[in-house]
Amino acid sequence: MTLNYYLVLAALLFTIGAVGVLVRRNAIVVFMCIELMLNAVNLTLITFARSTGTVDGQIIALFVMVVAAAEVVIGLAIIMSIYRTRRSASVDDANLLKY
Amino acid sequence: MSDFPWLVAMIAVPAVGAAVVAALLKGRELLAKQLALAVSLVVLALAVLATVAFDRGGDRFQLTTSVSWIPDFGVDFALGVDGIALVMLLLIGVLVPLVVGASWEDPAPEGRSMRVFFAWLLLLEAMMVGVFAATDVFLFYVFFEAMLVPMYFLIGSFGGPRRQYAAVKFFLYSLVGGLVMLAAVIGLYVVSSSQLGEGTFAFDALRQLEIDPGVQKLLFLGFFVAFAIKAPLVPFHTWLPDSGAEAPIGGAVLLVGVLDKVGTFGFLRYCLPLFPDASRDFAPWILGLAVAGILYAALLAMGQSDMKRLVSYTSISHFGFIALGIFAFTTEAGTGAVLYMVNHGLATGLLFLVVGMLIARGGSRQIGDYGGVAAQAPKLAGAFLVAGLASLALPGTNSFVSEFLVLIGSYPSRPVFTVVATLGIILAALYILLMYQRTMHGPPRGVLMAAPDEAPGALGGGSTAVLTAPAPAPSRLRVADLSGRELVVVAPLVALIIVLGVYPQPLLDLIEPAVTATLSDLGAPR
Amino acid sequence: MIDAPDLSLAALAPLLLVFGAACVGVLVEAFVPRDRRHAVQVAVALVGTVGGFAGTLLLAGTREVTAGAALAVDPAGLFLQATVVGLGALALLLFAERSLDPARSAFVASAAVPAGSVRDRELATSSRVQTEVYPLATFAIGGMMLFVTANDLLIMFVALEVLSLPLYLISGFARRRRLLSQEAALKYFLLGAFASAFFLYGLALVYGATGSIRLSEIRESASAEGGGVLLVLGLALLVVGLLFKASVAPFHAWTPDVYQGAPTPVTAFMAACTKVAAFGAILRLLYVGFGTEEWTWRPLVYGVAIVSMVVGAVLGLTQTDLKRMLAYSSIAHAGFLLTGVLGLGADGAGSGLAATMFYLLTYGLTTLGAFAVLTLVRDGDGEAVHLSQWAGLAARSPLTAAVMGLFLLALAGIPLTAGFTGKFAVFRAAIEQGAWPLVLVAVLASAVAAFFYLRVIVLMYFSPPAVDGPTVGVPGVPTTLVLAVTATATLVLGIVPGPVLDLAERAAIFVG
Amino acid sequence: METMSAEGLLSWSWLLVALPLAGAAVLLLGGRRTDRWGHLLGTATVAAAFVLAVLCTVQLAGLDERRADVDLFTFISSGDLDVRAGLLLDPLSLTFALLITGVGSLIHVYSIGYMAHDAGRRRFFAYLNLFVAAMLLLVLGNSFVALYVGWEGVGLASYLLIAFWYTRPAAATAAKKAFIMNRVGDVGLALAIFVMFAQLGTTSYAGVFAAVGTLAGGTVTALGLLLLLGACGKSGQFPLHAWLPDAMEGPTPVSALIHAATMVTAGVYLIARSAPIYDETPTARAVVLAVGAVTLLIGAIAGCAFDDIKKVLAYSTVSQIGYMFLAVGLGPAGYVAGLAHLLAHGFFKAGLFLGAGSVMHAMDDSVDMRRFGGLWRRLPVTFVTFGLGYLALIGFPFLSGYFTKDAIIEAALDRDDAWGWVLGGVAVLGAGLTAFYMTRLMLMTFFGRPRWEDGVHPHESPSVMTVPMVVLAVGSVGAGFLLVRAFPLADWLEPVFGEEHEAEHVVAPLTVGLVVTGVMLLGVLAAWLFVGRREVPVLAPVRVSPVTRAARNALYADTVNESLLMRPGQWLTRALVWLDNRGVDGAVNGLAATLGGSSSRLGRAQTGFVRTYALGMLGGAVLVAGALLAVTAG
Repeated sequence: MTLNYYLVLAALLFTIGAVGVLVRRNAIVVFMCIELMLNAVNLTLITFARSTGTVDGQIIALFVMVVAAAEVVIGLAIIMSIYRTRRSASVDDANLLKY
Repeated sequence: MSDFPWLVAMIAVPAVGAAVVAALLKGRELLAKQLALAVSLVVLALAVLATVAFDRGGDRFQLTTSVSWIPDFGVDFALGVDGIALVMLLLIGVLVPLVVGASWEDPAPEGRSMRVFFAWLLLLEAMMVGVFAATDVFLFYVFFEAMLVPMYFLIGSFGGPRRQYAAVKFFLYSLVGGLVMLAAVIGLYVVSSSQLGEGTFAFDALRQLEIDPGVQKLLFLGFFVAFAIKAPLVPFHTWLPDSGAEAPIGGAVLLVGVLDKVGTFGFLRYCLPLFPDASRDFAPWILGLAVAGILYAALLAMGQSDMKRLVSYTSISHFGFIALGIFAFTTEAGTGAVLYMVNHGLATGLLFLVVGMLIARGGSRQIGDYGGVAAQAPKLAGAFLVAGLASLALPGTNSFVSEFLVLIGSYPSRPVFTVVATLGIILAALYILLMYQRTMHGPPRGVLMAAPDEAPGALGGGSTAVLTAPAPAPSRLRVADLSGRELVVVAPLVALIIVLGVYPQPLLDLIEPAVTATLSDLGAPR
Repeated sequence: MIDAPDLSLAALAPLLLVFGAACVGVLVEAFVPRDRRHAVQVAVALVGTVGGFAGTLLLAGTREVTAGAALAVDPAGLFLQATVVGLGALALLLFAERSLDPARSAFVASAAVPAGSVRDRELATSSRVQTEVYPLATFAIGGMMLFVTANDLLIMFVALEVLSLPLYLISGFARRRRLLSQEAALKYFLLGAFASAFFLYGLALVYGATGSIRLSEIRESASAEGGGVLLVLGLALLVVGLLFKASVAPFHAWTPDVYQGAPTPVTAFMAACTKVAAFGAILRLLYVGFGTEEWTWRPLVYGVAIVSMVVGAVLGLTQTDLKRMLAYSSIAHAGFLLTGVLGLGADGAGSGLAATMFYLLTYGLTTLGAFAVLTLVRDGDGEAVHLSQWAGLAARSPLTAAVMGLFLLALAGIPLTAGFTGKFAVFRAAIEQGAWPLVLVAVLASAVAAFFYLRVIVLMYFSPPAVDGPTVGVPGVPTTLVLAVTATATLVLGIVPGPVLDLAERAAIFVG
Repeated sequence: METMSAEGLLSWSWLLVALPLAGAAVLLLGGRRTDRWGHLLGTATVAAAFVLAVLCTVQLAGLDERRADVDLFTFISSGDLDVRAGLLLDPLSLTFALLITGVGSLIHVYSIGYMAHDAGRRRFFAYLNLFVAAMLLLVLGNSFVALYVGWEGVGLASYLLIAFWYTRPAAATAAKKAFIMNRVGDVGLALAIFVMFAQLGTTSYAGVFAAVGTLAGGTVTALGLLLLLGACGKSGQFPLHAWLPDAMEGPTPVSALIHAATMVTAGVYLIARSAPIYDETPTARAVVLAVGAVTLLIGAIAGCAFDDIKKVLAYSTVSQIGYMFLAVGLGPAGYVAGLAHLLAHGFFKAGLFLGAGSVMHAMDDSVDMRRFGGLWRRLPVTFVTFGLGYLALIGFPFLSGYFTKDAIIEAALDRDDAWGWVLGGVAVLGAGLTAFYMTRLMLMTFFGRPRWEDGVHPHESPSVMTVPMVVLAVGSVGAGFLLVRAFPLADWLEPVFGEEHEAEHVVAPLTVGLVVTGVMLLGVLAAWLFVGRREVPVLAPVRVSPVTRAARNALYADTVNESLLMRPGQWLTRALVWLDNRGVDGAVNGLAATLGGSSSRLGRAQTGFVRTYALGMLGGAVLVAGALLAVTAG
């Protein structure tokens, strides 16, 4: 069943994204990794839509894109404000709050 | 007469009184005291009248009130007393006014006000009445836990140097026990709902349940832990010496005199009738704890240098006797145990009060700081002696009757435990007389010696506040003997101790039917 | 030719009201002059939320699935909506408090201005207040209301984002200690997005396994061909996404940091409303979507409940910052709530749903009140949240201490407070399903937790007042109102919980 | 034995207890305002009680049953236990009542003078009254519980009176010691009562004695031994005798009344009263005999070595009570002899103590006989009365001690077995020792060259003190003859102990009399040789034979108590305190500490790094998924 390749690919992408979140310091990149995870999900959805023969999956994918876009707006805003204060977008610099 | 809601009144009056006293303006200390005294006396009157209204031959529970409270949980606001609860209510009624009187001249710790003290005291009284009068297990639990709050504040706000530690320790110990009991209470409820269709907390209904032995054991342990911590039995006892030592005298009296009795009361009211099989299975172990506790705590009492700690340990020893009487499963022992609860409240109450008066004069809790007090304060010494003798259960004092009943009642069914327990009466004589000799006898010593410039009678004053010891210094000081107020506080207890020592029968007649009923719930082995 | 799905506007009224108010708020930002904006915004937001609250009450009892079966307006949903929007309204009042902070607002005048810059310093002293928080918060409330009624996973996801995104933003709006605030926002955002990715992946897998995202259909196909690996994985990831929002350990890491960094009113809002919304969604997902898979998720919930209670209680012990302490307490309470969630019996019997909903209500009220008290006690820069600063507060301001004491006792679950009734309800629900070991852990955990609540009381009452201690501000009308409501409710729900319990009992119905 | 309730005067006999009790109450509660007449009231109540006792005796003698029960009220009634407060009037109890009130009145009178200059005189009389009341309750009570109440009551009174001069640490300690050792005995008594209730369901004399025959042998023996334990504690018998000599710290009238005449004989009363029990158990009886014999010797030996006049008399008391135990241990043959000796002893020992008190009075409260000497010229009355008491005690022919002691020795020999000879021998030896130490005392006190400390000017005591001494002296001369020959006590006590069987004597009474007298004279002679001939050193010689040293240490009774009980007890207490603080409480605090520690350790996980948190979430997610899969698979 060839569709499984897509699923596996999506799973790989998702994993790559997740790992990226863990290993990258730059907030922007971390955020991009999250986007990657979302898109991996989109791929999965499309694949399933195809396999189940329903359109729901594709519609969901559209929704996800919109939401992702909204997320980008918020995220960039937050990251920007922090960057302008600290002159650094490294997530590791932001650890005043702990324990 | 008997359809008047005595118990509701006995809860409402002090509760309202507490609110009023708390609401008083700053600086109205005197009014606060007078109000507190008045309210507590009203409660005493109510208790006495309730006793009159109580029909000895009548049903198990009388003066009952029942209002649906939380229908979704099947909880009723159900009050009612049997002889056992009634005598405890009488004890509360007697002790609280005396405590108010004893704390009359206490100086408030800086930043606090005695107004608050009396407010908490009255609230505590309301809770204590409730816990003994509740015939609905949920309601009982609510009072059982809520009771902690006022006592917590009494210890924490008005206690001795280590009051914070003591207060938190007291609260957490009781809370742990209480929460475990909560689990058991819910379990009981679930069992009842599975057996009776819909769950209930009504004691009379729960008594009818036929609980599978395995479940019984679990539920029993749930209740037992709470009560064993409250009572307290060794090894759940270490909170009491701290609380007893740090609490203000008034608080200590009620803590040891009444609050802890909830534990033994709980054994008798809940553990035995609700879980008869488990009670029988665990009885030997509990008796072991009780008897070990009698000797262990007595020996520890001898090792104390702090009078209030010493008295606390003696109480632990006495609670061992009570537990022995309860789990001996005989009418005599059970009756004796209940009477013991009352007597211990009076005797140890007096002991705490007198010790407090002594501390107020000497400003130290250390036995070693005193000596030869009797020469200067004979009345104080006399009261001290009476309290001590009652505490070592000398015939002619009330404690003898109860201790004798407990032992003679336990012997037929549990000879070995009883024989060991009886050795406790030697140790009792030891720890009491040691303390009495060191403080009252011998040449004047310790804080009785003070710098010449201090005016004679500088150790006078009737407050029972807990201070830290001043440094001993050369010449003699005069210790003021009991003031008129203090005599008024002490006299009733002394009188009761003697009277109940000679003619205890009226109380026994009140108690015995309830005990018999309880033991019949225990029934024959199923 | 596609025919429009049926929309029962009546059933949607509360949602529409709240979202409408949010949109109006946006317009207000654009058109109303700055000096009058604050008043108008507050008015609009309150009208929307209070209206929404009234709406949910009017709708009480309706059970319909509307908007193309995307929304389930059922008693449980309405109860949760009412809780969310009611608590939300109270939180908004906290936002609107102007008399406590010398700068007349807890929110930064302009979030875009870099912290510590010249402009920032002059803004800090200016009387300019920013008003975007109100529409943002209103959107979040709307999202939460949508969340608890979502009858299909897509709506649930959208709602999740709608409620989260505004929260990410307003967490960064603190006027004081801006660095902390921004850090909180960043962490919350990144982790939140991370979590929603999991949720989404779970959605996809479930969709793949069942060919549908509608809870009812998922339930049918799940019971039909049992739980395939895909379905189970999907369920797991969905749950993870939700547990994150509910700040259940081990997905709790963000909670203390964000609670501490965010402006206190926002923290209060999150602590109360987000918790309700998240658990509403969890309940709906597990009871409706996987009610038949109950054997699958029960052990999971069992486990995370224990972890959450223990982590919350133990970690709370050594906190010195009150907001952080309350954060850990919220983690512990999430655990207690999960014991309630376990109260689902076979064929939907059991009092778990009612108990959990009641607990949510009591917890929301209490914690909201507690945070409200935090806003009163202030020192040079903002709230005095360090434990040591609270020493001897009772002497300085008896009433404040008394109210705080009440909330703490309620959180500790002492009888005659709402907290106890709630605990009793959830424990009972759990024991009915034979989960008494879990309850045993729960009671021990709550005993441990009681210690750090008590410690605050000890400090307030039994310790000598701290020199140069904090000042206790005189609250304005809004905060006073909040405190009055929450305190009263905490007592009433403790002493005569009957009616409300009854309500929750009758509202414990999911449709769809 | 069925009981017939008392009527007439007897029904008022409860006043016997009530009067002194009321006196005590008035004096204790009245406070200073009763100081002026307090001692008079105290004396009056006891005197009244004595009169009443006499009248009661007369009336009782009139009854053919010679036994009456006075039922008062229900004391403790619960379940099967029903203890009624009541009095039992029979020859035995009334005999004691007469002794207590009679000697008691005399000593009260004496005390008026003796305590004249003591600030606490009122308190003293209050305590004395309290004692008399308790003692009367002890002997008159009609059940073992009533006896127990009185039993501990006298214990309390004795505690208060020994510690009367409580500012002296020695007095306070002695009082505590007395009370504690008594309590040890009380445990035995209490246990005995428990056994009675468990086995017979009653604690009244009537009930117990009626049913005791039905008990198993072992049980009865246990009963007997437990009662004996109680008796030993109260009567200062081996091994619980160490407290009695220390009790001499109390004022001398106390020593006379409580620690010589009455309280310490309560043990004898108990055993005599419990005759029906001991009749069933030869074993227990043998133990009683052994205790009596051992104590008799211990007391006599220790008595030889002390220089403290009161201590010597105290050990003499111990020894004499040993005689009484020996007697009652012999059973029916010995009861009457024992009681006769008890009564006679009551007279002469009280007299001796009062005499000693008078001497101390003259010597500024010194008790060191090495500082006395040659007092007979200065204190004629005291000398004469004391001398008569002395003769009576050592059993000088035809004085009371002679009759009563011989009776005991005869009874012992009449057993006509090895035991009999051993016991008889011990008793005779004891007689010799008694003669020795008492003569030594006489010589050191009244004869020889004065060895007074400077500034001491001996003077005879006031008549209020001497009169009672005279009366008692008369008693000690005549009592023996009266009790044994003139109005045989045996007949009077017959309702209690049954017919006195006229045992055929193994050894002719005359022979016994001669032997005993001979041994007695030997003792006197020895004393004169050792003490009388040469000068008594003012300081006790240090280099002495081990025997003397042992005797001076009262055969190391205290040493044994200390090293076997006190020290280990203190050590145990310290250990337990440590255990409680470190162990039990430590465990709790340790748990708290552990939680706190793990809290801050776990807290480290909250690093503040987003990426760590994300890792945590991912891990959690993996766990959750894995768990779910596992559950589904399994």
